[in-house]
Amino acid sequence: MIALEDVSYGFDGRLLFEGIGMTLAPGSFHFLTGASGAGKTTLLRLCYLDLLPQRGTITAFSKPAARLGRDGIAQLRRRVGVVHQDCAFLDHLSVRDNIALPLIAASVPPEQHGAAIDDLLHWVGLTERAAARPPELSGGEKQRAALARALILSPDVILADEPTGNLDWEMSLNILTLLVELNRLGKAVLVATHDLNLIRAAKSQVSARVLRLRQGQLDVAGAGL
Amino acid sequence: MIALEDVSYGFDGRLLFEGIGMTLAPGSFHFLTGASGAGKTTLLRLCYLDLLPQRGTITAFSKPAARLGRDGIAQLRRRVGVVHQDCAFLDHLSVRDNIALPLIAASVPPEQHGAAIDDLLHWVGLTERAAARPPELSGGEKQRAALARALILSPDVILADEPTGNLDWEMSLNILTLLVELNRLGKAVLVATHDLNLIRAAKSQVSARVLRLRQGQLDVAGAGL
Amino acid sequence: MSRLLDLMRGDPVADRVVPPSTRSSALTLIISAIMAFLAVFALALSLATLRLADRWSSALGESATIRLTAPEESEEARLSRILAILSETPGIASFRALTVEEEKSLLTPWLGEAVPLETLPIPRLVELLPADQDYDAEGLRLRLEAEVPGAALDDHAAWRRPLVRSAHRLTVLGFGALGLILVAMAAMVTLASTASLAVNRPALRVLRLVGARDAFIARAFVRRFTLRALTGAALGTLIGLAAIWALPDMEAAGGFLTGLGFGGLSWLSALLIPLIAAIVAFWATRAAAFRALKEIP
Amino acid sequence: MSRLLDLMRGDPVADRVVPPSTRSSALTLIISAIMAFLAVFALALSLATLRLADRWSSALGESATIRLTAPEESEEARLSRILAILSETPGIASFRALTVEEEKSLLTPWLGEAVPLETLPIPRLVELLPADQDYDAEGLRLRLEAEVPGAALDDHAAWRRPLVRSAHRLTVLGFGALGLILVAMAAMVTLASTASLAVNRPALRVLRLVGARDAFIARAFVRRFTLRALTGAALGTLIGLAAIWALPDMEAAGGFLTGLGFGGLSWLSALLIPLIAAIVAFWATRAAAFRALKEIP
Ligand SMILES: Nc1ncnc2c1ncn2[C@@H]1O[C@H](COP(=O)(O)OP(=O)(O)OP(=O)(O)O)[C@@H](O)[C@H]1O
Ligand SMILES: Nc1ncnc2c1ncn2[C@@H]1O[C@H](COP(=O)(O)OP(=O)(O)OP(=O)(O)O)[C@@H](O)[C@H]1O
Ligand SMILES: [Mg+2]
Ligand SMILES: [Mg+2]
Repeated sequence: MIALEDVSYGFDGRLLFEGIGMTLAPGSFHFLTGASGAGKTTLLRLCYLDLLPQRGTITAFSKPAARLGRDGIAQLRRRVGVVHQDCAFLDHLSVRDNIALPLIAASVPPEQHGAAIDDLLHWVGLTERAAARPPELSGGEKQRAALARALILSPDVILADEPTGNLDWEMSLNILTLLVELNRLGKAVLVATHDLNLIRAAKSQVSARVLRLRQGQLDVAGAGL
Repeated sequence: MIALEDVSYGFDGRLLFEGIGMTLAPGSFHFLTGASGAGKTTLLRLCYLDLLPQRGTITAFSKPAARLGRDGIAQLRRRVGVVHQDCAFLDHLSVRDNIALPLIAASVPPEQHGAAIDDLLHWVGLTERAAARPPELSGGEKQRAALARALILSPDVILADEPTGNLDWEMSLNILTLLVELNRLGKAVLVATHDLNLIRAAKSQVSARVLRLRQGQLDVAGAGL
Repeated sequence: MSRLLDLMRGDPVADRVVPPSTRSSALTLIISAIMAFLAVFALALSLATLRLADRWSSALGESATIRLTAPEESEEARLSRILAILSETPGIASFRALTVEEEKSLLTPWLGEAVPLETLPIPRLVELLPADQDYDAEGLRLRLEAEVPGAALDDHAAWRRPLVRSAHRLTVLGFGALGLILVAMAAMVTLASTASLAVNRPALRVLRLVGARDAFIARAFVRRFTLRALTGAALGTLIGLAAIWALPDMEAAGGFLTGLGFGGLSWLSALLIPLIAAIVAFWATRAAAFRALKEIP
Repeated sequence: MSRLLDLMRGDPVADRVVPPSTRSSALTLIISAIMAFLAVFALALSLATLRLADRWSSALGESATIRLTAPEESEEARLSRILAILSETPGIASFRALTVEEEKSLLTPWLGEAVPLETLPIPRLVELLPADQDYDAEGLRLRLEAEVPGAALDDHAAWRRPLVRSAHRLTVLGFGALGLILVAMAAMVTLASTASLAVNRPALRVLRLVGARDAFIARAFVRRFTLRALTGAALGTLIGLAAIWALPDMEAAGGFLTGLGFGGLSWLSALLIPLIAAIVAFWATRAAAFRALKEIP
């Protein structure tokens, strides 16, 4: 549903990657690895059009990204759920309202919010903290809230940037199970992570492809992992 | 050098832990584990007096914390290096200046900054990114910069909150080696982490005690880990 | 305007996405209030000087007198010649020869009742009132001297005219100050709302990231700031009106200088101030919001 | 003041910890500039009306006249009685009997040169100038009527006095506006710097976490804001002075109304405006900084 073709990107003239291609098809499950600073977050930002490629083309839901206006990008983001590495929230709203934010932005009437939020809060174990403000959350709770927000509009594509960086192993496996389940429903999932154990655990549940960013290239990591 | 005695703390009346004790002696190495939301960050904040205990006493460098004024707390923090989980920086300063911030705050003349900063930048692998602003750093680069800032005043106590949450395994081991080396110099080190592999790796290098926060209590995790 | 009214209705759900009352958005309210307060005073001052000028110009009049002395020729003939000249002179509203009784009443303050004016060769006087457009006093004086022996123009209103002119100039200054204050208010409200938007940049980014469209985000902010400017300016205007109303009544005490109060219904014009503030805030915040959003992908 | 000067010197390293020119600290500069600009105008207006009042009161004078008519008793005796009464009346600065020549010149506008005043029984006139404290005109009138037959007080300056009083009242209003503007400036500078501190709260927190003492942090912020308010107000004052200097010279045109310009060295008083702004900003930011820091552990 999102395809990168021959894409190059770099900050301040320093090219991070050159001529890479990637396709997130429905039902596909990808892991993205690479050293710290390799460009994982940057690649994800290209996928949800937070950055536009300096060369190459990105196609999102069969439309060329360059031809989407600002409103087109907003529409696109409602179909792509993103767990950001830095988990930015609106600090004046409760956790519950922050999770509902995509619904509010998409002008879904408040009457239709209820059930989906409660389910998600339960899934990520934040039912008790639903009334807290984001600055009062622990690091791991923030990540889980960010995941819930990414899933609230049941998007077709799920991009997660280090979703388990601050979570213990048990919680990480829970999250992974949730993502695998969504993937089985036909959603495309891309998880950027440096946690090789998580990737190994996933391989037993789903046929995931592992992409590795190295020296500006995107390689498929062999079975050796 | 920092000792907690019979300390209780909780937010909004919800007690997180009750009557716990802990001593960070010179040359000691502690790991702090616990589920997400157990109170690891909160315990660390108590250690550098960002929070004051609701019951019990904290002694820092042989002085009762309750009797330190605001300036006393500032002085204390120059002897305690903290890697915060959320890595807050001054966004208008370069990475290099952010790492030098404790020196500036302690009114160390700029002429004496040079060598220590360069060494640390090299150690954490940020020499190339020294001129960048913090918002331009990747997640892992931020964590490494935060570590460098915590170490710049060569503090007697080092508190690190998930210092490897966004780092790949190789980089994590590098950081661990650095912390172990500092510990050998007699500094007290406390690392909050959920990464059991890291703890296992450390055990081969140093005799570390593993503390676990569970159900409001601080237990010493057995050798079973 | 209809857009403004539409805005006031608002959408309670969308509204919540804007962080409540940050310090710099409270600033918008305070600035609007203070500037509106000052504007009310400037307006009152301008209106007062305007009334003052009117009153002075009507109270003091602008009449001039022509004096006819030294009986060389028949007095009546010369008098009719003067009247003929006056009727030809442009810029004179009316003129007439004073009767002996009128002249006597004019002289009484100087001479007292006892002097037998009838027996004196007192000069005849012709009073003239210039029209709005001043007549050429110097030209008239020369012509009279040339054509009517013994006739002298006494332009004794001349010293009063600058007074009225001064009052008019004060009015212009007052309205100028009012304009300055309104412009300053516009500038500061614009800056305060821009500052508040800059502060809320992270919030704007979060909203963009969850798929909110620009119009949605802008509307919430614009509504907040327009309401704040309107509230502030309305508050300032009300306090200003109350303060003026509470001032000791100068009219009674002064007599000549009209009080600072608004005459009649002119206080209604003060109600324009909050409206102007709201319109300024609306457009300023709208422009600032779209500008801020354009920098966020 | 010495603390203020100390501050100006500053510490280039410590200064860098304050985020540069955020929008709301730029606001401090703009607000100071605009309010200083308005203050200069209010000051100029106040000084102008003050001079106006002086000029009116001296130009129009405040003299009154006592007229002595109807020779019942010897004129000289009655005249000396009037002078005696006047010397007893409080609130009169000076008085003298007019000579016949002076009376003649007063009457000329009315009667022309031809009337042989010497032959007429014209009344004697005594001119009196009241002191600053007005005398009791009504009391004097009654006393004269009772004690000196044929003497009448003509308080012909009475209608002018309210004019002068009006000018004085305008001056009071002008200085009142000036005060209001300065208070408003203080309020807005305080709010803007408080807002800026609130915005920079995360930066304050980072500084506290790395072991900076409160005084260190506060100094950097206070210096930034004091300089900003001083610069803004100085800029506004200069622009204001320039604008007034550039105004068409009304003095030449108007005559009666003095121009808006500062007379002589009075423009130096405008230099107080930036100083006041700086002092206000210093204390406001200092208080706000320590208040903000107290909330950060
Ligand atoms: N806005 C920016 N301006 C300049 N350089 C940037 C910017 N954002 C990221 N970079 C740089 O680009 C490189 C890649 O950053 P990116 O965040 O994509 O890394 P990453 O693979 O996600 O690393 P990590 O695992 O540490 O999160 C880093 O060196 C980073 O410093
Ligand atoms: N300022 C606060 N106000 C209210 N509750 C808070 C506040 N800070 C933390 N909490 C709550 O206290 C609990 C412990 O938080 P803490 O950050 O110490 O957890 P943690 O052990 O560090 O977790 P993690 O591993 O996810 O970082 C959490 O449930 C959190 O929501
Ligand atoms: Mg990243
Ligand atoms: Mg934590």
